[in-house]
Amino acid sequence: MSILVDENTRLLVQGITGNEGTFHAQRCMEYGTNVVAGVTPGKEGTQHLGVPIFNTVERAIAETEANVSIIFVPPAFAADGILEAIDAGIPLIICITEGIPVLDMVKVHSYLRNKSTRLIGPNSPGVISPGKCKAGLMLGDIHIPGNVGVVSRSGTLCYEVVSQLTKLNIGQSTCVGIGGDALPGSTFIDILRLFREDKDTRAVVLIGEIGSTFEQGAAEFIRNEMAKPVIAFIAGISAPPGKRMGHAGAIITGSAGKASEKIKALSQAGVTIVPNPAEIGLTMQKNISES
Amino acid sequence: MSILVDENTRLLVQGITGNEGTFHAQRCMEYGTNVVAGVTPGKEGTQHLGVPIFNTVERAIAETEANVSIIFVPPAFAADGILEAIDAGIPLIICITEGIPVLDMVKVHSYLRNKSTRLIGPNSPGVISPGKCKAGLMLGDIHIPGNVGVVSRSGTLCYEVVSQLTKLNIGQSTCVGIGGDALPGSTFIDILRLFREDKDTRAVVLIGEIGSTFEQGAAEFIRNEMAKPVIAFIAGISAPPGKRMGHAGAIITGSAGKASEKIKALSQAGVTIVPNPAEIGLTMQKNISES
Amino acid sequence: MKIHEYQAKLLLSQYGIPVPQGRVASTPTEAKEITTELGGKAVIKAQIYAGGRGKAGGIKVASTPEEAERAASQLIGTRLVTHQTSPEGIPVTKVLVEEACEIERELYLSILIDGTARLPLMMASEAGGIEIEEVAQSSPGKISRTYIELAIGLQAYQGRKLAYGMNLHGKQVGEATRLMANLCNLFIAKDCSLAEINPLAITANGKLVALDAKLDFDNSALFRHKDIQKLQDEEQEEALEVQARKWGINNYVKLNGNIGCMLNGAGLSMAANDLIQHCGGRAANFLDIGVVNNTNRVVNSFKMFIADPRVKAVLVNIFGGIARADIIARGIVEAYKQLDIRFPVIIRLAGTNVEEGKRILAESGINFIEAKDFYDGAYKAVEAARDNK
Amino acid sequence: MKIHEYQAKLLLSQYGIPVPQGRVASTPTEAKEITTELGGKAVIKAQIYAGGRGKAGGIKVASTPEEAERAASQLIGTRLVTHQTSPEGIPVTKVLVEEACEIERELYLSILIDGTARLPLMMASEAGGIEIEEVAQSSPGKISRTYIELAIGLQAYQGRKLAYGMNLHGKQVGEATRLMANLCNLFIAKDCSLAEINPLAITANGKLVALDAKLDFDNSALFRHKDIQKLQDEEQEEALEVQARKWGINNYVKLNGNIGCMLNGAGLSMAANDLIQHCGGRAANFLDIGVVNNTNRVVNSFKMFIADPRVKAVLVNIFGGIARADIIARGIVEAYKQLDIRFPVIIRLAGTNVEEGKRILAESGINFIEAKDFYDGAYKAVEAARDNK
Repeated sequence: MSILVDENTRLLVQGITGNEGTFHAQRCMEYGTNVVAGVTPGKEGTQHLGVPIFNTVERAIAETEANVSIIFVPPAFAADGILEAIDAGIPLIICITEGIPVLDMVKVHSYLRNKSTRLIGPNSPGVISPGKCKAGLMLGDIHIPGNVGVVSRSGTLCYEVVSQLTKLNIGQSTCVGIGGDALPGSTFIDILRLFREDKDTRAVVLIGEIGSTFEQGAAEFIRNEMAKPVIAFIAGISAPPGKRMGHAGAIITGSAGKASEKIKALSQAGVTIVPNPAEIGLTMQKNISES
Repeated sequence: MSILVDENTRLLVQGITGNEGTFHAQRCMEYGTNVVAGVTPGKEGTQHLGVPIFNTVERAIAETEANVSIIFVPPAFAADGILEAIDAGIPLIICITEGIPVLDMVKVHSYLRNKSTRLIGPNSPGVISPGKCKAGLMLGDIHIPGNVGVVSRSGTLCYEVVSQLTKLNIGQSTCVGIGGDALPGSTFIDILRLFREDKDTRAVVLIGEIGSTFEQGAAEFIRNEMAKPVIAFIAGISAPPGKRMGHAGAIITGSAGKASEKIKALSQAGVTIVPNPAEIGLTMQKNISES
Repeated sequence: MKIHEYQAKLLLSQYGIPVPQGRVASTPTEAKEITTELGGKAVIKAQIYAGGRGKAGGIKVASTPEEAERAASQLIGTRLVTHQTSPEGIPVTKVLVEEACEIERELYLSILIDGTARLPLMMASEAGGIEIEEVAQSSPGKISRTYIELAIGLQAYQGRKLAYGMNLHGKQVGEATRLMANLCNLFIAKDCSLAEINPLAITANGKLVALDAKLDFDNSALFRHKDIQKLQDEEQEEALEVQARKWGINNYVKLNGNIGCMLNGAGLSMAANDLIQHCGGRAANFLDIGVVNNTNRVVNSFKMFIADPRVKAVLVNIFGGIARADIIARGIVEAYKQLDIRFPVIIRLAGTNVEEGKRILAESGINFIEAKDFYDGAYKAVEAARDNK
Repeated sequence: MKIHEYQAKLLLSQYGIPVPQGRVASTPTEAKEITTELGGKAVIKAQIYAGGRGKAGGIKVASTPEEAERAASQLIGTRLVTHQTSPEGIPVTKVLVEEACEIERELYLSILIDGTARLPLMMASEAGGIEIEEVAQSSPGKISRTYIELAIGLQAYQGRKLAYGMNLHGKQVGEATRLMANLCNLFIAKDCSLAEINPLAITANGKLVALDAKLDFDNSALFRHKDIQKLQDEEQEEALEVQARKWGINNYVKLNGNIGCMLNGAGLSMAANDLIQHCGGRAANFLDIGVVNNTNRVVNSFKMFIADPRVKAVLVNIFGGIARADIIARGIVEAYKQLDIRFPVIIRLAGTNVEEGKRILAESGINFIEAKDFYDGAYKAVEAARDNK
């Protein structure tokens, strides 16, 4: 097993004909992902990268039975793309687009509330279940199949952690980038819940950062509902208060957003904290060999 | 038993200090209804009809444990009043106000979708469980306790039917006016479902009218999920097509809105149709004595 | 509330929706002038509150300003009878003089409130220019639908879906999507109950234009739209219904019979009319007196009956709830005092304060027929009307 | 994005929210003239992108136009240091000259996006005039909150709830409710990330007025607000950060150390800074290079390091995903060609197209220090910076 994506994933790419969409859809296909369709309004009837293009998500699903959509639509139009995918009833949306206006995401969340669709991102690097399916930007060959789940707000830091794990021959069940935005579709809790239910996941690496209170939510969940071991790194311990560090999720808001507060909450929930980001792999190795 | 309101009802009156609110709150109290609070912004701290007045529904519930709110707020402000009551978490709202703008009600329904509150009305004559609680405009003394449930889109026609029943000594479990508006909070199905579960209700009178497809919905429900006998009268068989007859719910829209179509659907679902509105009581008497 | 086509088009235009060039004219001379401004050719469209004008001769094409003048003079001042009007038709006092567009295709677009979903519903079809009910029956697959969720508004993807449904391509898709968003804004900003563009035309140069338009408004929301209220043209309505409104009786509908009815509640009023028909008579009107706080509206109802020469008898059937039987009774007594009532009046009172009401009537000494119940009232009214012929 | 108080007040005023009379002045003479217009008395407020002006002497009261002129001349042209600024302070180039209101009470009102509820949150308090964080800590009961649901907007009942929470009475409740609705409209129409009125004053004659106001905007939404974009005052920002933006580097933050950093992704960048600190050094900046499609932004990043005299060594740590290691490598080579690079450069590349990237660097002949992994890069950078002092 694994979570979210696997060998049964039939991937739809919204914005497939754009530069990024093309580049990454191709990399996903090379990895073995079953890309079944693309959506670009006005290009229905054409083919791109060997897959059929449709005007609407509704049509793409009807024709190809796509069950996951990955979104590369530019920020000004991305919320519309997410809403279209929700409305078409797709079970999983992975939104890569960075820089979607916050109020657009408020709309998306208001609409998503009664729906069964799961949204990962926006500003997500994607999801990979090594050896089965890659639906994201990550380099496939730094991953190997295994039993450690990885969930991260940051994309590049997630790659760093995975490469540490892989070098130590610790494989991954699934690696999920929930995205660095202020209003992510899925939070740590949502993904931890899936890892808890996944037989192939024996331990989890959680990579948090300053800003928001998502890590505190995760701590609460881990304390009460998660028996599997979790190790965590929180980026931003050296960040000065009140400085914007790259994206909205990293504004320090109140003391709860500080790295130290997050570390405290996770640590109290029984999570192993890794102080040095270069030693996340080693810590997991130690953790696994002890258990 | 009975449905919606009974001896445990603690009634809050929104708009209690207005003319209609005052008049009908007093009649409800005279009937024995436990009116516990009123809401009129700006009058907190005062008393009216012997009950405490609050600025907000939230405060009124916190202080008096009101569990039903009846709304007499003028149409321009009524949707705000309903939303306030929903937000305050009250389980049942009965909205008497007539003439609320349709788009205001679209807002109310959008907000109500995820909430557990039940809304009766707007433009409802109210609800009465004879001998237990009256929360509405109906004349208490035309009702007697018993085992027939009455559900009606029209208020005055409901009174007429009840007075026919009472003259024949057929008592009522609960009489519910769902209101004549285009977008009612509860439809026939919602109330029929409650009557189905109510031990004290043995038979139901359904009073429909032209416009909308609520009667067809009721027919579907009765055929599939309702074992108790239902008799029905549909007002408007003599109405010329395309004429507005009093309120929005009575515009004939397409053939489904015609009285003949509604009668056909109900009749096919096993409902006894009363062609003459003066013989609804007699029909129920015959129905009861036969069963 | 209805408004004229030319008023609807002005509103559409204010909301960024393209309409043909043109203006309204009240005289043939004006029509001629406008046609000259438009370059000498025009379409002259009778402005009435009813559809079916084309087949009824209400739309004329003029290829010179003089033809336009003649066409306008043939329309203005007449009454137009269409399949949607009464046999007497509706007076034409204004014509819309518009450029004659070259049309490639005719589409359909509308918004109304869907009672089941409790949301505004936008419908579009490639089969425009005809009545949408016909399309719905003959080829329902040609109508695309999308709900407008208030939390997100009409999204671009919904517009695209409908645009593709209308078989649009290329730049027209974006153009249609913006037009739909604008119509949606208008619908919500002005509390419409119906916004319909039929046909939405594609012109020979590929542009979208609202060739005809219908806007109806939610009467309950008019209080917050003074600008829309002002557009009401009472000449287009039944004179008796206009008069009723002036006298504070908002729920009055003229029917074809001879029994004047004063009732309360839409349901009871309809049922009473049904019962009258059941007893072999016909109601002259539907009149829901609504909530009465004083006797005025009762007196005015009797003025309505006197104003309607068809009325041979009057049935008063009031089941008091919000309406109180005592106020109704007082109103009837007042009406007898003020007015010359020559028709038989059958009265059935029940409900709130009925005892007081009956006492007032009994003590007043007025000449009326008491009915003991709902059926008795209808029966006696039918009898009285028959006898009074 | 931040804007000045005077700009925020103009926007508030456009949205129907009362603000004190007054205007902005760029010279003492202007300040004098405005004070005369205002009747001879005024408050002179330094316009800077930071709070805490009052305690820092940035707000002065003038009881004659001459006093106003003097106050303005004491502020304009200086740098103001408050507890929210760097020790160097921020330049004052403009002052807001406003009528001096007589104040009865100071309230608080704001809207921001709540990340947990994923909705705009409106907060109000009777304890205005001080920082809301203090109120939140000392007396949380004094802050009333309400969420703004997009489907229904801010409803009147929510406004009343907050107004009662601010201990308002009578007509002030309706006034406050309208003001809140207006602030909500502004927040949504302009894609604010924060709209704060603190204090919201009740004047001696019982009126509500926005005495101070702060509006921040969602950078991601600026593309649809050209009017807001124009308001940006770059003089108020860190010169290096303004320069970075001009060179296409949007995620640059000046820090206090001496190691220039070129990284990708916010998380990895923060972690790299953490690791540098862990190794005993300090980063000179946070720099997330983002998605690079060509070498320009890499070259510009090196220009930034050269422009910052504190930089003693540079760490490049790129883990390619969207960013490609080959383009980064090409950019570095290009930078060496174009610029005079005198500091040691430590490079660690991984991820997408890393082999190609390493080959390009190796074949270029440039003088750099290769790091074999994340830790090695940070360690060597700290070492190099120490050695280069």
